[in-house]
Amino acid sequence: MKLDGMIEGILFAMGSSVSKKELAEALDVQEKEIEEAADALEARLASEESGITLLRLDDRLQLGSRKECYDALIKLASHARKPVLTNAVRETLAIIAYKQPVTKAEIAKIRGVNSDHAVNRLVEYRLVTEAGRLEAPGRPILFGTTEEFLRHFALSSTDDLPDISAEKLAEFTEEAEAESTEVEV
Amino acid sequence: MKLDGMIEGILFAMGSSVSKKELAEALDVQEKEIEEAADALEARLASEESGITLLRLDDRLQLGSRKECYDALIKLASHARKPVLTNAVRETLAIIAYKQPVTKAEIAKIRGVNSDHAVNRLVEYRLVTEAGRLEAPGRPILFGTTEEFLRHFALSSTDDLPDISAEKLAEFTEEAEAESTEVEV
Amino acid sequence: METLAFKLEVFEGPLDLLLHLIEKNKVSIYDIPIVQITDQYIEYVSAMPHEDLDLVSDFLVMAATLLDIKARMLLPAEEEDEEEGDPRAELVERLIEYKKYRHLGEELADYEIDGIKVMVHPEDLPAEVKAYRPPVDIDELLGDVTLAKLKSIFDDVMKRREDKIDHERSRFGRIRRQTVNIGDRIRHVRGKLAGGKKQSFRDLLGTGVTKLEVVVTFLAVLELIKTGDLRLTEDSTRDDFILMEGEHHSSEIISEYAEEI
Repeated sequence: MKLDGMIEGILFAMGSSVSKKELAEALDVQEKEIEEAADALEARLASEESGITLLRLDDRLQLGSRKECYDALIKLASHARKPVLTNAVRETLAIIAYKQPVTKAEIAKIRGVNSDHAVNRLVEYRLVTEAGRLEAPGRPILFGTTEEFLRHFALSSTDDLPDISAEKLAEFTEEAEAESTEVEV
Repeated sequence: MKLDGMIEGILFAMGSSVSKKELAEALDVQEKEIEEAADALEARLASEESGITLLRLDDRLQLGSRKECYDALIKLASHARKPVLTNAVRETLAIIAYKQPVTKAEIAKIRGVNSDHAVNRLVEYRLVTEAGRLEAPGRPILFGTTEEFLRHFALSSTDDLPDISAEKLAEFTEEAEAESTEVEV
Repeated sequence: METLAFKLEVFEGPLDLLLHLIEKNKVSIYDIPIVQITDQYIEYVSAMPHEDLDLVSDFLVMAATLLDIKARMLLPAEEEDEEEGDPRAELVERLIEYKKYRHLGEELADYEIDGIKVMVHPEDLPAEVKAYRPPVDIDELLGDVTLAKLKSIFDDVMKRREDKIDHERSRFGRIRRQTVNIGDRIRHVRGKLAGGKKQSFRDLLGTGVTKLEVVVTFLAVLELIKTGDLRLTEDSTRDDFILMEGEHHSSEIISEYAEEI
């Protein structure tokens, strides 16, 4: 293999930039030869429309991908980063929808686990947004649902959310009490 | 830029292997076109003595440095060298490669020794992975080879594994018989 | 002693050793002189270092097989089990099968020489690609979450919470500040594991109502691990630990932890 090919392979595997001096030592040639081979490599990559290009950073060399590839890369990346609705996020959304405006602390208390991450996700997805501050020590942020949330569920207001009936709530309480007496120690 | 250049740039930036399907989606072309462009890229890299080569790993593509660069590379980088396998481990790997999917018990039966240690090593090296469960009592784990296995042994697919031809088998047994006639007692 | 010269070599297993003996004696794999090979095999195994019992046992199993074949071959051939054929047949088959894979392993070594010299490139995504977040399609994201579903999720969460509330205490009206006692938590954890039961670490922490309770339960687990009363294994499939009684579990509560914190 010729020197330009060797440089290409080395820069490829290293990933980072490598100084001409280091290349000369590794390949056991003069720095001047590295310089010439780098020119040849650069010209070759350009002429054959390679998707890789040679970057020169002072006396260091590095390979990089060409700008023309970015759009395709973004498509690949966005595929990999498609958001998913986990159970934690769903539950958090349900709590915010019914209990809004509500603080992160309250959500955590209801779910029994820290839910900051889930709340942040929902804000990022624009399903949830800040809705003022609670007048309490530390003035914690209150969260509520967004217009996008209403639009998705074709609701004109959060008042239109299906009711949690009083009976249903009472039922829960009874059940829970029955269970708690059963397990009495 | 032509399609082969785009593929080259994308594979460079991703570093990891990318399936032809993902490439086709990101570049908005048919998989068949990706296949043709991959052939063109492979031929171009070979003809101009590039230090980069196209790896085919089943239906995935990846760029790698050419093996001729290796000696110069290890002078530059304290590269974490890939493990060179011991005989016992390689023997176990051969059984998995040719008989996959296969259980630890089957491997032990062929080798005549407990092979858990060797299998665990291979899993640790990511050359082997779980490939489902055998529908039998205890539902033992089945093992198969990975993409890293293909890379480690410079193969494009397990179909490229060296053949155990009928001739070769006959050779084995003949060899043994020939030896025996020589020293007939 | 010349016959034991090979004992220092490392064999991959009993089949590897047998093949070695067959090759060394220049005999046919199809017509193994069973008496001679068995004697040499046993001589080797008895000279083996016995530290690795697992390995030695695999060699001993083969010794038993060889002795069995030897015994059967010494029997008069016209006995009733004639239809079984050569007692060596199964062993021969295993030897050939093993030899095949041993050979293939060696073949792979040649491929390995090339494969390990190929280096791949670390991920090198341009900054703008890395920073890119795809726009969220809310309709797609919410998918099957209908209003009814949202309501039932809320119901479930609230029910879970209801289940946790201690209705005995809540009847007293104002709930007094709870003191959490590590001795109690140790007893609680022990109770969960009594009789060899297993317990999910996550579920155990989930039983704590207040943050303090969770912390003290955690401390109780640490203490029990330290004293050997509790042992834990990883459950990687569920990103959890499984707790169970350790070898030294005792029923006494460590007195110094009986005090409140």
